[in-house]
Amino acid sequence: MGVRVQEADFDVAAELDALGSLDPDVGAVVSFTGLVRGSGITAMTLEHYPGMTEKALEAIKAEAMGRWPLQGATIIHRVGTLAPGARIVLVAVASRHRGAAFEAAEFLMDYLKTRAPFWKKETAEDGTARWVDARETDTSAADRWRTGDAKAS
Amino acid sequence: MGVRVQEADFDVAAELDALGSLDPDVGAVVSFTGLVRGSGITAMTLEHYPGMTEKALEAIKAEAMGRWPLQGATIIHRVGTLAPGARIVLVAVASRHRGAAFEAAEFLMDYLKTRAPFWKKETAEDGTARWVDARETDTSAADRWRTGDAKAS
Amino acid sequence: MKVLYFAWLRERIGVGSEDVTPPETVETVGDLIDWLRGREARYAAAFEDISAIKVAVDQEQADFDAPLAGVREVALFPPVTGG
Amino acid sequence: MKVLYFAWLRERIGVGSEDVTPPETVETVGDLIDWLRGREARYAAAFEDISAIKVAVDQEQADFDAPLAGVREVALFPPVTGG
Repeated sequence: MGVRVQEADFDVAAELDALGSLDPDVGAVVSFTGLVRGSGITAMTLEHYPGMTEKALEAIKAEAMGRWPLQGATIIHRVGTLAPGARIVLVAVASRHRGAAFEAAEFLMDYLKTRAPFWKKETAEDGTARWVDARETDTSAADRWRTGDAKAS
Repeated sequence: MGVRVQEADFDVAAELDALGSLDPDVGAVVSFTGLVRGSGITAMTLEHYPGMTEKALEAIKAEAMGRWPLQGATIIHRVGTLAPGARIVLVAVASRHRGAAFEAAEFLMDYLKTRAPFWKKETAEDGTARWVDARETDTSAADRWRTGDAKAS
Repeated sequence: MKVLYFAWLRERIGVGSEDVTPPETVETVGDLIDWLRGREARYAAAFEDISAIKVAVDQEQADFDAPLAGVREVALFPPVTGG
Repeated sequence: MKVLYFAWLRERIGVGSEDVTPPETVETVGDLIDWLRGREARYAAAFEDISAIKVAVDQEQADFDAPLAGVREVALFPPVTGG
């Protein structure tokens, strides 16, 4: 549970089991795992803003807990240099029903992608490195949640 | 990967790792785990229609693979008698991007809930057993996907 | 033709499956249910509320008006509740 | 006041953070960026396209018109790309 920023990998099963065990009425655990896509790159380096990152993730989590009836939520984001295929991020939530769990997990990712201070730099096979551009679709995905209206659940 | 109906529990981490390793371009793995909610019950028994169940799950998976650009999808559903807190079902998908992964996982669950021939019977603390009623919200959740239009991703 | 029952329908009828040989006038799943209803009180009780019954014909979802010609297996059951 | 730079902004400016003491006429984040621009060519280059720059004031998202009075920490960075 909670929010963590770390260099080390994480144990998805342990995190999901912890969420599922929070309360006898947890009926649905939804998780998102983000991986380093490997085509054409040899490494992905994640920089972040220590101090603000944790606050931003806590704020995003608190907003999700306020919007949906969740029994718990976990956000873990790695920093440092990662190999292709490595896990970057885990977002997972526990709820009574699947509608709330799916929505909240997607919300957490959409907000994390646009509000948490992380920056990705890719190292290509020829050794050159470039900062990943922000995607316009991430902004529009986050904007979907702005009205405060939940989608059909 | 694939579709399985079994009495035994399953290893969520192994299933998610298998999806994540399918292709170097997998960037997103979304999973749904359904658990037996424990309030007031001592057991949950799942009956199914052997033969049709596997066909129905394969058809649901094929429809998801056709609608979204997925690198893989896994559906595991347990049958028999389960204790409170036990895992009932795992649905997980791998895709390049999170939008498709979230949508496809939610679609798989909505269709599984209304099209796969499973029936749940709860045993209460006083020993009485009752068949769980189908929820109208499950039908409306599945109907959302009927138009063939994906939601914003 | 094999007829299968699941969940509370199976419990009310008392068997999970049976082989039946309805007369030729039984042309659809709806006809089959009407015919079963007339056999014994337990069938009449089980099929009292037809709106609560779903159908699969040869392991595919179907409707009450699905024809039975050439069909090997008809399943009757309440709405599914898995997941 | 502490100013932090991240990602390519940090690389172009050459430091991750620095303590600065702008004159009193520098009242907002926008003023601060204009003032930094005038200091050296590397700042001018880094802040060439202001539309690509995001702001946090005391570790909270903010805008270019956010006031600097009482502020301890201003962070300037490109749009975030985590997740």
